[in-house]
Amino acid sequence: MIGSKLKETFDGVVSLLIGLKITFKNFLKPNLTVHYPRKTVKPEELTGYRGHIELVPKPENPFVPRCIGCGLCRDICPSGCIEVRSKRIAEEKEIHTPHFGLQDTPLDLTRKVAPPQKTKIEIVSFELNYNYCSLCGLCVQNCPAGSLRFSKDIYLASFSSRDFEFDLLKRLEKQAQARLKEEEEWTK
Amino acid sequence: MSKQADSSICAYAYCSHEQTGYEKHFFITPASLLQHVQKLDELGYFLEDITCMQVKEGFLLTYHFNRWEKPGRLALRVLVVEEDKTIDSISSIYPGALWHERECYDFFGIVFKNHPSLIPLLLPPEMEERPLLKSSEKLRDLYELLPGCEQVLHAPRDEEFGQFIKECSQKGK
Amino acid sequence: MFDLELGLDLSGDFYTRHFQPTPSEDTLILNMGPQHPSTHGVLRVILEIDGEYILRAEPVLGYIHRMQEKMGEVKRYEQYLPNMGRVDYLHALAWNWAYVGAVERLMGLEVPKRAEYIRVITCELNRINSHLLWWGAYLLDLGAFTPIMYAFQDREIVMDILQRVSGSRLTYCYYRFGGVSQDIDDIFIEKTKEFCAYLKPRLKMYKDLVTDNIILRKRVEDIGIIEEETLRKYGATGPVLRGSGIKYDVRRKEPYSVYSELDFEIPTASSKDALGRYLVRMQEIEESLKIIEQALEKIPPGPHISPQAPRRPKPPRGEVYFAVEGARGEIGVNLVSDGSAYPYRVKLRSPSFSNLSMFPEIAKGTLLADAVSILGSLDLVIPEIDR
Amino acid sequence: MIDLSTIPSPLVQIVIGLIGVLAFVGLNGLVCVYLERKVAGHIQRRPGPFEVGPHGILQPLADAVKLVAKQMITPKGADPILYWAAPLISFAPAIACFLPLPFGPKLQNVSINVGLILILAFSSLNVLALCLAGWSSQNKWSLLGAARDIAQSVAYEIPLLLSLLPIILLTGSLNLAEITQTQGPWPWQWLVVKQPLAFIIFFVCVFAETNRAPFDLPEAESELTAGFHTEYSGMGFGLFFLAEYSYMVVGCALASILFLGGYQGPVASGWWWFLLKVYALLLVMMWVRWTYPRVRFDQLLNLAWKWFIPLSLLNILITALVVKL
Repeated sequence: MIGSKLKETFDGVVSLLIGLKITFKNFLKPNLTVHYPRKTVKPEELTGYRGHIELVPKPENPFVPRCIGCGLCRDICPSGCIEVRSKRIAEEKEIHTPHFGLQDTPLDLTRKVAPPQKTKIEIVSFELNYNYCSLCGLCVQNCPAGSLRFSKDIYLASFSSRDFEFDLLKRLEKQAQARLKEEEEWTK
Repeated sequence: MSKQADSSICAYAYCSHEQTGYEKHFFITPASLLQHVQKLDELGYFLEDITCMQVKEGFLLTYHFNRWEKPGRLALRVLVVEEDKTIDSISSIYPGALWHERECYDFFGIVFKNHPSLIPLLLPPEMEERPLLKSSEKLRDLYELLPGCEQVLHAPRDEEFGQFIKECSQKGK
Repeated sequence: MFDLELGLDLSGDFYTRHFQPTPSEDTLILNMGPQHPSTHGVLRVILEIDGEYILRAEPVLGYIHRMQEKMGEVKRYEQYLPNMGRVDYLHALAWNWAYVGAVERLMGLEVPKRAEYIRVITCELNRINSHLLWWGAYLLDLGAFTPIMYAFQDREIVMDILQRVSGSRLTYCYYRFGGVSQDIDDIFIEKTKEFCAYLKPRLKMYKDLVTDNIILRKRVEDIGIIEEETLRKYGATGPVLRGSGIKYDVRRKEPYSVYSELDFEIPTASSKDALGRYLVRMQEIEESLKIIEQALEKIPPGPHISPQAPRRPKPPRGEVYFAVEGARGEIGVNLVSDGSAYPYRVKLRSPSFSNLSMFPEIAKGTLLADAVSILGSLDLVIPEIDR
Repeated sequence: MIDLSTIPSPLVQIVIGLIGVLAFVGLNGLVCVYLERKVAGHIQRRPGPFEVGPHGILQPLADAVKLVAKQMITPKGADPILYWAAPLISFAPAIACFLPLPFGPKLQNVSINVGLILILAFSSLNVLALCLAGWSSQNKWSLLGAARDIAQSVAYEIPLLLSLLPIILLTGSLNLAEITQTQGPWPWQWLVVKQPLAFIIFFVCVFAETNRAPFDLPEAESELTAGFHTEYSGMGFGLFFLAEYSYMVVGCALASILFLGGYQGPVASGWWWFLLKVYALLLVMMWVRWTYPRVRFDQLLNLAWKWFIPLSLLNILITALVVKL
């Protein structure tokens, strides 16, 4: 009885000393903290990271998004934080003037001669209210045109919620300008 | 494995676990609830949860039971009519039901008789409205929601359950 | 604030008034929470204590109730997905799985093998994460400050791995109807293998530092003994149940996905006390590692999402129940569909809810310090209880 | 360092000494806060305070400024006199405890024959302060903390005293300077070699007396939120904090004087050896705090009554026999 009690006590003391040994070893090991403003996470560690969404430009024109204005992202968004507005604009096509022999006829033939008007969609605005976004990625996954992707803005902070209402078209424009500038510098 | 929900999948008492997650489910009368739960308790079932659903006919309370040893999720369904939203509390048999019943009371306003403290659990005590009640245009028929259960709705068959219990007790003990 | 005529104590709020003390002079009503450091978040327990002995305990819930079930009814099936990561933020993927699985079962949607394996791997990684956090937080309850930092050190690796495929670090929204949102790559596999190799010596270190520590042993041994009958009456599941020696695990009893193809044990402990639950969780981490290693070996090539996966599911009418084994116990999603794009009723069965409902019974007659230990050993996530 | 004994008038000597002690206590508080946070940080593999000053060296100063600037709130229903007297009662005796401590061969405020008794008597006053703080706060958690503290302090005062008796038997003196003198400069000449058990018991009791983890039950934040000082804000809390660190230093100083040869050390004896030993022991206390879980209340009392008191009695008996024979 006393023997087992003593053994238990002895084992207990040993376990306490082992604990001290482990914490001491850890004490000597280097820190793991990333000192944020001075050090940041390496970009390759951000693979797959989902920041807020941004628009993907067309390959030929970095100022124009691939977006076709279908509004699927807006519909599928669980938080309703995407707002897309687009308008159809007629593409200006030159009107074929009728044959000079017919010009004097009273009938208005211009309409008949002109080919059917082609329209294209222009995105008027593409706004994201990041305050409500839950980063589920449904919009990116479901975009039929592949016009959405996740940004890698990991260090996003502000004092005002207004700063998180993004105009993604403007953002695209800025990115395109930055890219052009970079290319220019590179060519120099 | 095409599992389209036609009328064959939910044949009354025995339904496929693959397709619905239940081994069996029974419609019983509110009056016989306590004695049936008592029998399940004797058979060693544990209470998974109690859920409620508003349908045109009233409120469908579903008691999910399961067993540790053998798989066998069992659903006891009781229909409570709109006019009389009361039912016996099973907390005397399964004290775990205390909170589930309070939750149903919170969300649907169903009153459980003989519940020791039927006070709001999750919602603030001063809240009057019952959030999970549906407006009449959104309500569906029970037939629509649980296809294949037509024949039992109007006449819950307690004897079927009794048969099952008898089988179980013969097999088990 | 004492009504002399009625003899009632009118101080306090609705719940304190409902919790009338027994007419005795020596007891004290103590509000533990909702901002108490060891109720983890926003649980409130009203205690009636005599000295430091607890005579009665009554948990008060609802402080972060978000009406998840109502949200399920007003959102379309796919729109409800991100909510699932926020029910239990510690084992978000299990809830993802429970909901996605319920919809798949309702629609009869086949999931590609590769997707199933990815789900197993990521879900088990998430389980390890959850158990590690529990471990750290539990020791914080017991007054040891350092282990939680070591646990976070390991959690960080898992979060990096999961971020790689799912994009987020805590509230994952990774599973989709019919698969997962993104395929895993070689770096993921490599990192996961590295992590498995890394965690094993760490677990040994944890054992030396904490599990064998005599102070911890004395704090958890024979504390909060839960009998089988209590567990059954309250419907407890998960490590709480297995800590009392009952071998019930949804992964084995009601196999879903590819768990039936994998070889792993269901750890149980016969001691029924807090130590039992502690040891079960520590062993479960090892079992999860085993599962991950096997799954990484067995993972077949193929699509990560079923080609038939609907963008906007409209499941046929009917009702399903889908259960998965979360870190805290059996997670159940009970879906009723009326054939439209919106669920008719979503019922979330959260394991912590049932586990916590046992607390008044177990805490009776224990010391305040032991109640903290018991509360911690139940591994509660309050958002999951309140939903 | 000045040689205090050259100052003629004892009154002037005490005044200068008091100022010195106050400065030391204040400075020690800052150093200890910094050390504690750094030790905790490095054990947990993080840097600890880092932003204020180089390697966060000014962080304790910033903390002190914050504490001084904070509003002092008296909770509703609390007894204001007792409530604000408690931190003072806790802090004042801590300073008195420093007076008889021999920091160096000539560096001692008051050389009295009952120095040891004086320190033990003054340090016991802390219980009263904590009890008052807990009682007067009108907070249930504080009350529980106070109740725990009284039981704990009463229990651990006994083995603390008993473990010192063998030292007195061996040296035949209560004067701390004399006790230091009886030990030599080398480690094998220190009393810890003759009395290892007494040293261990004493050191553990210091943990309990100063409410340090793993015996920090009166403030146990995961159980009692913050125990007896739940309601204190600003300098009220700051004084408790300073007092805790001062008592830690007193405890460690006693341990190093009685068991580790005080200011005597190899090569060159002097106050630096004393401080070195004291801070080494302090670091051990911090190290222990960040390693172990907290013990439970009844276990703590069991440890005192069932283990330490019998063991220290046994130790006295053996020592007495050895001394007599």
